[in-house]
Amino acid sequence: MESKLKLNQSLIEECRTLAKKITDEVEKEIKTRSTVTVERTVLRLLGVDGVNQFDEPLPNQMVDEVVEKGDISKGISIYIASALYHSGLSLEQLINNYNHSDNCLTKYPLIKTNKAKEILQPYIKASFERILENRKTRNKLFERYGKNPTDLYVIVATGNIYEDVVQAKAAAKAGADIIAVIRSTGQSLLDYVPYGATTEGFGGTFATQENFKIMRKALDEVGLEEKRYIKLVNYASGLCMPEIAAMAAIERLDVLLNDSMYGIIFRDINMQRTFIDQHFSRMINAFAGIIINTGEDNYLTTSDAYSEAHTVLASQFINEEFAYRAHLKEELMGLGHAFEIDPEIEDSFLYEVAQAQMAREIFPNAPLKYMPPTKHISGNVFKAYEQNTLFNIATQLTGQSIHLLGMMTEAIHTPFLADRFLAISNAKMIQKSMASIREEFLFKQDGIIQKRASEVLEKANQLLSQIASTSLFDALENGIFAGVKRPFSGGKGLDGVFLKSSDYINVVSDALEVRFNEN
Amino acid sequence: MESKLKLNQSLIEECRTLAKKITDEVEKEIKTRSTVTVERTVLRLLGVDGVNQFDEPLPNQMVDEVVEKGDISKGISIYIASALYHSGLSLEQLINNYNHSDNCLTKYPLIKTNKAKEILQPYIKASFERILENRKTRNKLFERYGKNPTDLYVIVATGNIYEDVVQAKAAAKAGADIIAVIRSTGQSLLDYVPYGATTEGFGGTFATQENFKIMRKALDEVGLEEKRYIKLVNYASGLCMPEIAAMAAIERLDVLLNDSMYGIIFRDINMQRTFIDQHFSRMINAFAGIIINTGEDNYLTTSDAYSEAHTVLASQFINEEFAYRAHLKEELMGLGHAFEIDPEIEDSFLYEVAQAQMAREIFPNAPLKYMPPTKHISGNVFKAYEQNTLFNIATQLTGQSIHLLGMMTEAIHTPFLADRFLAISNAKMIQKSMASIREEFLFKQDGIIQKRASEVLEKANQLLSQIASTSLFDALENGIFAGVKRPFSGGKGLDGVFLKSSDYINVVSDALEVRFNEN
Amino acid sequence: MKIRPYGDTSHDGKVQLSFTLPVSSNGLGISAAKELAKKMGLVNPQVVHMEDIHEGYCFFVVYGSVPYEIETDLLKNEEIENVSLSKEDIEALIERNFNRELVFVGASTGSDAHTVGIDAIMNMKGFAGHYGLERYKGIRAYNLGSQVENEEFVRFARKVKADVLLVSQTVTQKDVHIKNLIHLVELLEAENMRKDVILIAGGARITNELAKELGYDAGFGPKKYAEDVAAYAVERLIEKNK
Amino acid sequence: MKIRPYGDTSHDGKVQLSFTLPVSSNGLGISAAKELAKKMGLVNPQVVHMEDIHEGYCFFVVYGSVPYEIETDLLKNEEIENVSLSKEDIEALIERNFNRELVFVGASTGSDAHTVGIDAIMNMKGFAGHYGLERYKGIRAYNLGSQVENEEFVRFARKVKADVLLVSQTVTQKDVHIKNLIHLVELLEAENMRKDVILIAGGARITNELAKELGYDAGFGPKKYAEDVAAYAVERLIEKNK
Ligand code: B12
Ligand code: B12
Ligand SMILES: Cc1ncc(COP(=O)(O)O)c(C=O)c1O
Ligand SMILES: Cc1ncc(COP(=O)(O)O)c(C=O)c1O
Repeated sequence: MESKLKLNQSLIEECRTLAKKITDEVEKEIKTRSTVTVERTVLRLLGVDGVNQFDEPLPNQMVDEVVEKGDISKGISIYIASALYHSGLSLEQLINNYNHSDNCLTKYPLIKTNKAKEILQPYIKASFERILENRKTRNKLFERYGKNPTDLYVIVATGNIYEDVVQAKAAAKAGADIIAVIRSTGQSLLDYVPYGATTEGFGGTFATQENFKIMRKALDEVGLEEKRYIKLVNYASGLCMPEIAAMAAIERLDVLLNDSMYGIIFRDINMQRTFIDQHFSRMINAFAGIIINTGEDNYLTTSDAYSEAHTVLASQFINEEFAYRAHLKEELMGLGHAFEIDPEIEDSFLYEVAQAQMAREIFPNAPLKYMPPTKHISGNVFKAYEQNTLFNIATQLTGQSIHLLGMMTEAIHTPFLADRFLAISNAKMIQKSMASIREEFLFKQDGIIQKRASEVLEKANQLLSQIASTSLFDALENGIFAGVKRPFSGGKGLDGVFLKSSDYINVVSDALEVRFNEN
Repeated sequence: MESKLKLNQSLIEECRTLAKKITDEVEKEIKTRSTVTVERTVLRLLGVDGVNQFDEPLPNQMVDEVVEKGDISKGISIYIASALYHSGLSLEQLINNYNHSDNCLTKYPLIKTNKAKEILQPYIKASFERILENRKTRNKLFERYGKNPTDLYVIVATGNIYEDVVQAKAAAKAGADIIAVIRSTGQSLLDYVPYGATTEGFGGTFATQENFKIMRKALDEVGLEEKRYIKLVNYASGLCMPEIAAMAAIERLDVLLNDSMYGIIFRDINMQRTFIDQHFSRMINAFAGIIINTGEDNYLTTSDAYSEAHTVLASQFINEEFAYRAHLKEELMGLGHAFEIDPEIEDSFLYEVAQAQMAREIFPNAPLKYMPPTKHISGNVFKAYEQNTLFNIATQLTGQSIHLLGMMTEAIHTPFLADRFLAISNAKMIQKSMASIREEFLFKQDGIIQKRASEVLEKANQLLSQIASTSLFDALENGIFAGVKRPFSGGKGLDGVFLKSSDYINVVSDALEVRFNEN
Repeated sequence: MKIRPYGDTSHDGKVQLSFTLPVSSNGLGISAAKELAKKMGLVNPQVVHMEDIHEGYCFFVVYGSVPYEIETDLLKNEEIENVSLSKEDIEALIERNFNRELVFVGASTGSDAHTVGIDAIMNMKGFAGHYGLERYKGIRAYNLGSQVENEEFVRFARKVKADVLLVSQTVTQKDVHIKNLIHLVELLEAENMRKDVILIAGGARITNELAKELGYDAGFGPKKYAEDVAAYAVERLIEKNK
Repeated sequence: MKIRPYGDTSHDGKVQLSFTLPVSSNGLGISAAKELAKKMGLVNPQVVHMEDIHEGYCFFVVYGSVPYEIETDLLKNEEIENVSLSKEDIEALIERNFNRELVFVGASTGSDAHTVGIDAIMNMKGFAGHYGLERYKGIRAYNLGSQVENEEFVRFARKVKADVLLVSQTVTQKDVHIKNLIHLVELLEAENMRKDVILIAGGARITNELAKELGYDAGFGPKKYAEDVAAYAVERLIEKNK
């Protein structure tokens, strides 16, 4: 498709170069560190799971043991391998007999790293195979049913996974292609992942592996009936980013919200912590074929969507580069943006179209995630339905990939069954009645749309230069994004960050790198 | 504005030539006839008004007297003039003393036509001056407040003129530019115009001169507050077309629904009757500066809006030519069309845009009346709100002049106060957020839109040729429009048509022709 | 089974409400809106939107839960359910049970000028893929069009010995359709014809319940097609024949 | 004065309703919807739309009239009406009545991460053209941001000797805000600080009525700005001073 905006291509390239420079700096900082959740993730991918009588997950217990009684700077891998080696137990036996106060991991002398890798190899292989099997299943289903140019995405958020299933199935039958199970409000700040099927949450349902499994099964069933592959989404951002990525890989989720910037800005998570976690989690996603979704859209719910549009683009360039470094392909980069300009602004729709088309042209192969109006939605449900119509039109006109449906009750409550149905009907009417609009409608040469897009690109370029001249840490400390300032050593989760010792190993990460280098 | 559709201009010219030929035929037929309502109109414009104790309007009583006891083929003018001459009464005295059984008009010998004209001259002059005064007032207000490129038009229809006033004012305050008072369902088939302020109607409020006055006053008041001129609309089509035009001219209405084709097809009014009535009524409108609205939109509520689109265009060409013949300027030709394609049709929105843009380009100076979706509106008020959003966008994108707002409760009831408010809000959001969309968006060369427009034009051309090869009467007998067949001598009101004798005079029509020739 | 509205979770009773009150959008306005919602049974009503739509008139949107339960076992189905007979089934039924054509007469009566509904039921080409009665073998269908006076309608029915009368009514404002529908029944009774015909009303706002109340045999609303009406009428005629 | 909803004519009582029932879109479904509408008091409810939105779940739109009247003279205004004081008025009021700065402490508490609301009230730049408290002369404003634990909030309030506490709550699902708001009151009481502060809650779903029920001095919902809160708080502080 030919460019409709005539964007300055060299400026785009320059932005990418700047983003490289910016992420280089970050990488330097994070390479030397690991976090407790990274280590727990290693355990999970070796097959460690379960909780004790206090509902503490086993991975937490084990890592905590090493933190307290061992030397976590060496990584969990060496501890678990040493324990297996010396105890002569299988991993399953170790898990079943695990007891924190017994020092099950820390009571043994540590073995050689090579030996450790060898011991853990079969476990890694088993879980990698499961993940690859999932990937194959997903691809097969895509082949069978085909892919949509635009996927309709809705959320369920009852707090009860079984109610969520009812609602998710209803949505899929009504035409939704992607179902996201929103997490309970508190979860991203928990430094562990809850366990088992859950039926109580606030504003969402806990992300647990069992819940993933239950919903995956339900969506596969409805997909079979509907002859469509229904994608499942959950949220990784937060203090357990890589663990959730691992669980998602195992349970064949298809999309994960996965963005440090969101965690830092909107959840006050420590930046060191979450940059490290993000990198590892994205590697897992890259391997599992899971699309990541980034949270740039959120900037516009806090700051003004017209004047701050360029911060979204700048952040997308940075997120793209972070993703590349974790071996994610463009096809898995669901960069976020949003339709959030105040509709009271004259020609706001044209500005929205400019911004959406700009994102589309700058990231042509990325499955862009386009968020609906939320901030300027009021309790007037009829008006909200109109605003969502405009959003759906902008989506159709600019060919967005992941189309998050706006709810007429956005300002009121998490969606009712009928709200979701009406949202899907709205979008489907637009998709149908405007099927060919993207090819049919052209934009005026040097008109409002073209000008707006260039302007945003230029401002993003300036912002990236500015960030590159200091650092992303600095930018975050100074509230460049969404006007929120976060100190380098503030926020939640810093105590879970540690410097890696020279003999640190992470068997999963190493195995992943091997796989990436194979291809 | 440059053409976006690249329509075949010579085909358009050919259509106009064909329409001339078609209307020539009709004119030949109607020139020789007059109708009872035409004669009653003459009386009204001389100043005859009022009712007897049975609520029969004076103009009806007088014309009936001549029909029964005189020779109506000479026209009412000569009778009223003779009566004035012989009785020595002033018109006012004659009216006050009028009594059907006294043969007040028919008991005198008829005077010479020249003498008659002389006697009636002052009365005509008085009412013409009043009409010109109205025209001046209207123009002055337009100059003061300015004109909109697109006027928002809503209806009130409570049945009670005083409730209508409340609702009309509310609508004007909310942003409506045009208020139409819908008539009670039965009225267009009444062969008289009801009298006085009325508070009981079904699906609408009776069109009476007093009701016109009450609403005009109310709208002038709210216009003053809002600093906008609020236009008032009523319905002339029906058995009393010219009488309502006369009343509207006197009470400064701004727009009249005025279309024989509507009456024939949808109200089963005899075609001879209504073509004659239409011609005279449009002359009055031309003189009063009243915009006419034609009813082509209705074809699409009955027939399929995609396959029958060309019947709308063909009828517009015919209506345009009828209008020219009555001295109406393009600026007063509010030709009707509608957004009625089934939204389930793929790309229906693009077809709608094609048709709307086509009308706009073919009739560039006409204040086109664009009707909202109605037929495919269901009781799903949310969906209806979305459909109306699409309609509002098509309006904005193609620059329609008179924008009839769709109601979310279209399939349920005549609009509630809040329905109208929400409809206006919907349209205003589109006008604002898409202010420049008409200039910004271009259509693909030889795309779906351009092709659809040419196709409709071609089919309209073919249809006009076909009609021209026989006659419009024939076309109506064969159900060419909206699939409804109407016989030449069937339908309502034929008994009110009569052949004019050689000494027939119509003092108003003659005076109007003089005025038209002056300019 | 006892049921309740389902918003976000089973049995939560959630409903949405909107209305206009002659008040202003202020604290008193909210109280008025809540008061009304409470009278309607809403527990903890939330006024989620209020907006002045004219001086002294305010539009409200309200959400809340109702405590009411509906006992589904006690519900009466007041509508005529689609009998699953196809055009062909119906034609066969007629052929088997009658040795003559059945006569259907339809019209949009009174001042009602809407024909699309009655045409949908009667015309050859039908509506939404359902052929109309005119195309049915074994049925003679007369569609008199719109604005047909009841007197005229009854006269015609007598003339053609109608078995079934189909009356369409679309305009319902101020209950004009009710007056008109009752008038027809009265006429038929006065003419001693009521018992000879199956009398059916239809239209967007017509329900079976309403039609029966007014003395009709049945009433059909939106999404009913020729086969629904024909199936019903033919079965009733067969019963009558016995 | 007695009022009723206004649809098409004064006092016609018309309301619009929508809800989902666990039924199918058929005659029984209509009956269920009507039954519910009748329980809510609708006279002659019209089911104008029904649509299956999932197996066994049907969405309904209903219109009808309610017979209820609201007596406006009996209504209590449970909201705090905008006192028409400007920023300057309020600053003058403070200057006249206090010879010190008044201390306001605000936060979005508990697990709530929404800051836009509390920022709208407190931040320099304010919201929708209304400057926030930080810009007020005579007011020292501390905005602690979001996800602030109640304990932390109370500790800070004690430290800076707060006169006014501003608590923002946006997430209300399963009444999480109520639990959180009550917890704060309990803490303040336990610390014997409740009487020393003007305690104010705010948020999109917060009403004055609710806040008072929970033991707050006042509650502010949508379309309330810094001057509304400041005017209220300062006047209460003046009263208290007397
Ligand atoms: C098309 C239309 C017109 C056309 C009619 C053209 C024609 N040839 O019929 C025109 C433009 C002429 C028109 C005029 C008016 N209309 Co009109 N019109 C409509 C519209 C848009 C669609 C109706 C329609 O055709 N539906 C499609 C058909 C297929 O559906 P249906 O009638 O429900 O029929 C189905 C069933 O009900 C059933 N059925 C129907 N009849 C029968 C009969 C039997 C025996 C059986 C078994 C079944 C059956 O089967 C059909 C198929 O499923 C509606 C709004 C809407 N979207 O519903 C307004 C509407 C019906 N009109 C309305 C009004 C008020 C008028 C006017 C009175 C306005 C005025 N004051 O000028 C005029 C005058 C008409 C008059 N005196 O009757 C109102 C009625 C309000 C009310 N409830 O009282 C409506 C609802 C619009 C509105 N919101 O104001 N109208
Ligand atoms: C922006 C936004 C976000 C942003 C917040 C960014 C930020 N920096 O604040 C982000 C994207 C981070 C976010 C996240 C979530 N959100 Co959110 N969000 C919104 C949104 C779109 C707008 C809220 C807003 O900013 N309004 C503008 C401000 C100015 O209005 P306001 O808060 O009402 O404030 C005014 C008054 O209420 C008053 N006021 C407010 N506070 C106070 C305090 C005092 C003392 C006073 C006097 C006055 C006052 O003054 C203000 C000016 O008039 C709403 C939907 C909507 N349109 O309302 C959802 C919404 C609030 N979010 C919701 C949810 C569920 C969430 C999540 C929990 C979702 C999830 N599971 O992941 C998360 C997590 C948040 C958490 N744990 O709290 C729900 C809440 C549902 C409910 N009623 O329980 C909503 C309604 C959306 C929905 N329909 O689901 N959200
Ligand atoms: C990138 C990203 N991650 C996570 C979330 C949700 O996170 P939480 O569960 O913390 O509310 C969002 C919400 O919009 C997001 O954009
Ligand atoms: C041209 C025209 N005249 C008149 C009317 C209304 O006429 P009536 O009052 O007969 O319903 C319409 C309705 O749409 C119309 O289009």
